[in-house]
Amino acid sequence: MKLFEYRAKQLMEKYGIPIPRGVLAKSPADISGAEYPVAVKAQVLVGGRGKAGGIKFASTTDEARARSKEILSMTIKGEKVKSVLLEERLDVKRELYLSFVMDRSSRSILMMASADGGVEIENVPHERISMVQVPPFGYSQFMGRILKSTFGLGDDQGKQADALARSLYSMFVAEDCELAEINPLVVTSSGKVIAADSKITINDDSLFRHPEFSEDIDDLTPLEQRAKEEDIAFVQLDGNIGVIANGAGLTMATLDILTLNGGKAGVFLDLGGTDDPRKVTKALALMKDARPAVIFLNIFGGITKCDTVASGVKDAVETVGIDIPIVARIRGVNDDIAREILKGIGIESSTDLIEAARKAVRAAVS
Amino acid sequence: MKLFEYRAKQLMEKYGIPIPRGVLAKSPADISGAEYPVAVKAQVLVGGRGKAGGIKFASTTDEARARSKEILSMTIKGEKVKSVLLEERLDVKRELYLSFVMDRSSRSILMMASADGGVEIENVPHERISMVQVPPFGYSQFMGRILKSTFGLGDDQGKQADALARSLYSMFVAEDCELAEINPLVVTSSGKVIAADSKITINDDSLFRHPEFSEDIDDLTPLEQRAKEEDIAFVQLDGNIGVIANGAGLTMATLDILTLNGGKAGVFLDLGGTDDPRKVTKALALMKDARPAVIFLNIFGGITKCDTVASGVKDAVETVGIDIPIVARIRGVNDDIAREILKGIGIESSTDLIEAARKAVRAAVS
Amino acid sequence: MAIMVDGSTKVIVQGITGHQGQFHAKSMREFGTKVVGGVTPGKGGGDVDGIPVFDTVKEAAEQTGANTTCIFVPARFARDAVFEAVNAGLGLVVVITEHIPFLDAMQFVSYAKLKGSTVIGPNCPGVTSPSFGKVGIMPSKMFAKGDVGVISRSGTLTYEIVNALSENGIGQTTCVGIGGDPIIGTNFVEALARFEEDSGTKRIVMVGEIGGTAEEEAADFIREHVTKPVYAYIAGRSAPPGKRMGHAGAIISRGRGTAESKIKALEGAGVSVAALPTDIPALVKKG
Amino acid sequence: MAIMVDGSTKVIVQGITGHQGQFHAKSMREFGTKVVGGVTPGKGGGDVDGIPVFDTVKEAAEQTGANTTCIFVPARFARDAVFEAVNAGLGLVVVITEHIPFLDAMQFVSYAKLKGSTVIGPNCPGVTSPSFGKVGIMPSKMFAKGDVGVISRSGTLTYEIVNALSENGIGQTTCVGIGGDPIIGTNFVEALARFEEDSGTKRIVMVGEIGGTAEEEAADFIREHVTKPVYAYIAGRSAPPGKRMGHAGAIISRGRGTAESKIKALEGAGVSVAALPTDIPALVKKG
Repeated sequence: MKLFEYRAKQLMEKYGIPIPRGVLAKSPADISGAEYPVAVKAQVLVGGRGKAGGIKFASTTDEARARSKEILSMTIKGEKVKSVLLEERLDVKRELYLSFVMDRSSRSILMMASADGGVEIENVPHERISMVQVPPFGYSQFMGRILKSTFGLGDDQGKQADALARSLYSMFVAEDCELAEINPLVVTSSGKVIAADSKITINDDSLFRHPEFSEDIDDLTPLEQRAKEEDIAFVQLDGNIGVIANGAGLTMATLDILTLNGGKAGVFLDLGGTDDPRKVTKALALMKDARPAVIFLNIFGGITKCDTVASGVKDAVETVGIDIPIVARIRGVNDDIAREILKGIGIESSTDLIEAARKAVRAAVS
Repeated sequence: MKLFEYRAKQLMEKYGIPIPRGVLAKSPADISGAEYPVAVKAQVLVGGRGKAGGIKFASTTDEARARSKEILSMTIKGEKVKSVLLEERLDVKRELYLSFVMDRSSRSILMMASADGGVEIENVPHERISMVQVPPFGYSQFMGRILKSTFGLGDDQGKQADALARSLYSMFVAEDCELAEINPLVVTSSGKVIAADSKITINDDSLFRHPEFSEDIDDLTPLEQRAKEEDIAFVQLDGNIGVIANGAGLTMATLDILTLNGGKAGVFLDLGGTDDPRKVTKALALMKDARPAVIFLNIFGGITKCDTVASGVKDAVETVGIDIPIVARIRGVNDDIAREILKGIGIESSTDLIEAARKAVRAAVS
Repeated sequence: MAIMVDGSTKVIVQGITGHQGQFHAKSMREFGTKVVGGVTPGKGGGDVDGIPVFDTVKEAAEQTGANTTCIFVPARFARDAVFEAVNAGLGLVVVITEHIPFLDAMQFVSYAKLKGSTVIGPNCPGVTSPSFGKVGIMPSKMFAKGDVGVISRSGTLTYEIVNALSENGIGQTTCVGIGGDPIIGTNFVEALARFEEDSGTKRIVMVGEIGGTAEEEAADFIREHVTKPVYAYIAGRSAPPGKRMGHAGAIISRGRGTAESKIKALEGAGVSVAALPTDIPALVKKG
Repeated sequence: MAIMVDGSTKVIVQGITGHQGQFHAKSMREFGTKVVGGVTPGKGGGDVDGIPVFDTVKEAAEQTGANTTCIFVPARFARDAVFEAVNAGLGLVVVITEHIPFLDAMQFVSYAKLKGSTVIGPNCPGVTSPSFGKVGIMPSKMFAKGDVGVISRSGTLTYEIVNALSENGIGQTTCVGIGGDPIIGTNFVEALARFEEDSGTKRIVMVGEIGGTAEEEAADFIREHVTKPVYAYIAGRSAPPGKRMGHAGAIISRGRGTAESKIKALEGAGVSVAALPTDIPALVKKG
């Protein structure tokens, strides 16, 4: 889960990382305590808020109140701004980049550092980024030396950067981060090294170790949030076909097949492996609320038996009341029983994936 | 360095390991605060104190004072008893064995556990000992399950053993131990798991991280202690030939050659790799105080140049005054210069190792 | 022959007394796998369907000669379970459990590598060699003996494809479900290397998906080291960036991990990439 | 040929601006070794006798193409120095430094193994291949080119023996000083395996000493895997138990690690064991 900037900074502060002094405000009335001149920053989880006008500056309380009001009324890339962070404006001498990130290829934590901060790291030339795989025994002194050299810092600021990186790494591990990014990492005119902007993503699978994040809100739609609570993999998309399949790969492949046949999925819903018809019923209830034009049910029965799914669908139709047409493709373990159950509630099912996909696409455009 | 039992127990207590209540006494007058019945235990670094009469029991203060007096006047295997530990007598139900030890073969820390405690682990049949290489990431829960199963404990005592082992491991790593042994690990009649006897050896090379041990005394002779302070590898042995060589392997080999030729070394002194004649001078001063019948100097010059050694010897003869005959074998870098220097102070040197060794043996018996 | 699971494979099931463990232990045995024991702390001395249960993997391994484990324990205990298996010297560790924190996975993958054990997964369906047995949860019925090696990040999609292969008379040496998590013990490259070495495997099918660069790395490896024909399908062409598509690892982030990039890399390495999963049998037949 | 150090070896020296580092960098270069750089934090941009100095191993490796390092940094910084070298991808890491805490050594040996780097030492004189170069502190003059591989726990004793071999016309492919500490990166078994594989090496001399069971493990390995004749000398027959004989690893503890046990094991594996170090050349000549 992504954290808002102010939450990320609270966490960093807890680990001793220097951050700008700031005040969080949910309304223009809340801004007391801010230090002037101040930066008013929209608290959103989408990227690119700066370009979208989500960061403004103010020298007085009146100005700050006005800017806060403006930003609090914005919606950035579909995300409503619910709070602003008012932070002291730093006297910036240099902007650097520092992050720790889970690295799939090397199966280790990667430290990334660049003297080119303040721009998106994707836009920094590869040879200008130092990448260091953190040894499994943790942060080691040599990493600080690499930082000092990458950033081109003197002894004092090199030490600050080293201490900051060590703390950031400690936080990354202790809080089960997937990403902990400081961009820009600022060197001020007075020689302080400060985390001016902060991005943190917490590993969802670790949340059992971090109940304190349960109150944080991820960048999920309300339906996605509901699905998460019910342990269903559910993603809202742009199209109008609601796809239910079992297994992430099969669900993705179903999306692709629909696309190849001229359709477009509006919901990705992976049932996973389940032997509980109630989970299927819940999935259909979610799907109903997502309002696709048609539901495409694609089941290859194995661990999840076809008749279990059919029973869940039947229950949903009978108790939840599914008012959206369902196209079904059923194969695998107990597919004959499943087809009978579905037939009983008026759903014809196919065994052929392409044929069924085409039928769903036709139903969606009609 | 080996720690006295009471020191080992202080350390264990610091890490939350249950130990018997006890009082350290350096004289029979110091025993107030002891809990009765009490065990009076000689604090020595040599093994086998129990068989030597170094552990006695008492039920009253008078008895304890008498037993303490007896033990404090003992010398066990050459080691004078300087203090006794008066410990509550545990109501022992079972005696177990638990240790962590540096394992050279597997290059890891080894956990050793056995249900057969109270005897030396060398005497326990191999198949009765559970050995677990601790993963590099540290103590993990499964090790507690192995302990429970090895010890044959129920849930409550299994949990105590697990917590105790976890603490012992933490101590092992944090204090740079080479050995941390609890034998016996006692289960009392009331169901408590307690470290009844404790042995700890601290890794000498780690002492720069643990200045607090600088006041502890190792099981070294006074001369060995002095050598340690001067960073010279020096071991006192039973014979009468004082061997000085450069390099541990060569010094050991020199001992072996003397033995094969009928002699016996009284001192092992390894100069190591040095380019400082003063270190050689200090080594000879030490050797003088060790009083061997003859000094056998065996140098194969490389990093340590032969002339450097010869200069140090010359300086020792002239300033310290070495009143013990020196037999020298000199080969390698600058051996010609070295032989000249030694000749100048009346020491004839050979290039042949065996010939020189025989000469030293003859000098020692004469 | 086969890779990872063969005639010498002797399996224990960690978490055998749980619902899933019990069900799949039986299913593995029915498939012909030598399931020699199970482990559930506190349940040692009992049995599950005649399979002896032990308190620790150490005891199970010592007393049964097991060399392989299949792990069903809950995510929060998984790291310890893998540590225990690797510590006991088991050479193949199949981790079915999903939702394991990636830092835990990193640690047990490192430990396994250090000790020379192979980890499959986590969040995977396991390994099946139709001629020898299965370790994991793949449905038993869809396999046929043959000369195709299958490697897949996806479970059900693999079943779909393997089923189609078998129906088309194309059997398998071994099917390896490497798992859908970002941090996995055995990746495409490592599985490809095993199939390349295996004399019984003549052709390789790989099923990839969006997220990460494992398929791109596989393409590089294929170009350099794989002489056998490789066929691929990549799921997720129509997935949007920034969204996790069911698998923890299936996410296009920071412009990396798109299906296009993977397909391009594989095709560049001479791999035949199917547009639809159902096209795989025809591609393989065409050769 | 040779093992570990050959024509492709390019060395950096960590701690090059120190007294020892500077001296031995020069000595290595004079021996014909390609010494391409040195590392001392804070001294980057300078040079030592014309050898460029870098602030980090990463920079040194990237800019010089180094694949080997020789470490002279003080004991308390050694773990980090090895981590840095392994992290930078150097394949051979020779650790001269002595008195390194064994827990530090355990960690860097594990890390190197995980990343596929070979560590020699700590507390060792290094590796010399007379035909190619030397990495470490062995005196240059005593070597001769030939077909004997030498493995030794001891420094000076090795010089004594190698010198005697050379004087008797018996040259060496490579001499490996594996170090006198209890925890070392490369042990007898690992070095024996390399010499067994090396076509240039026809005979192997091993110099052991009291402490640990590395020689006993070597004996088992020789019996099973080594086809070339092996000659050995074991120092410390006359050492008493419980005393560290100069090397941290040279101690008979708890009845284990005696010279007798080692000699018996080696003789049992068909190794000719010399009574005196000076007997080695005659033994090797006899064949």
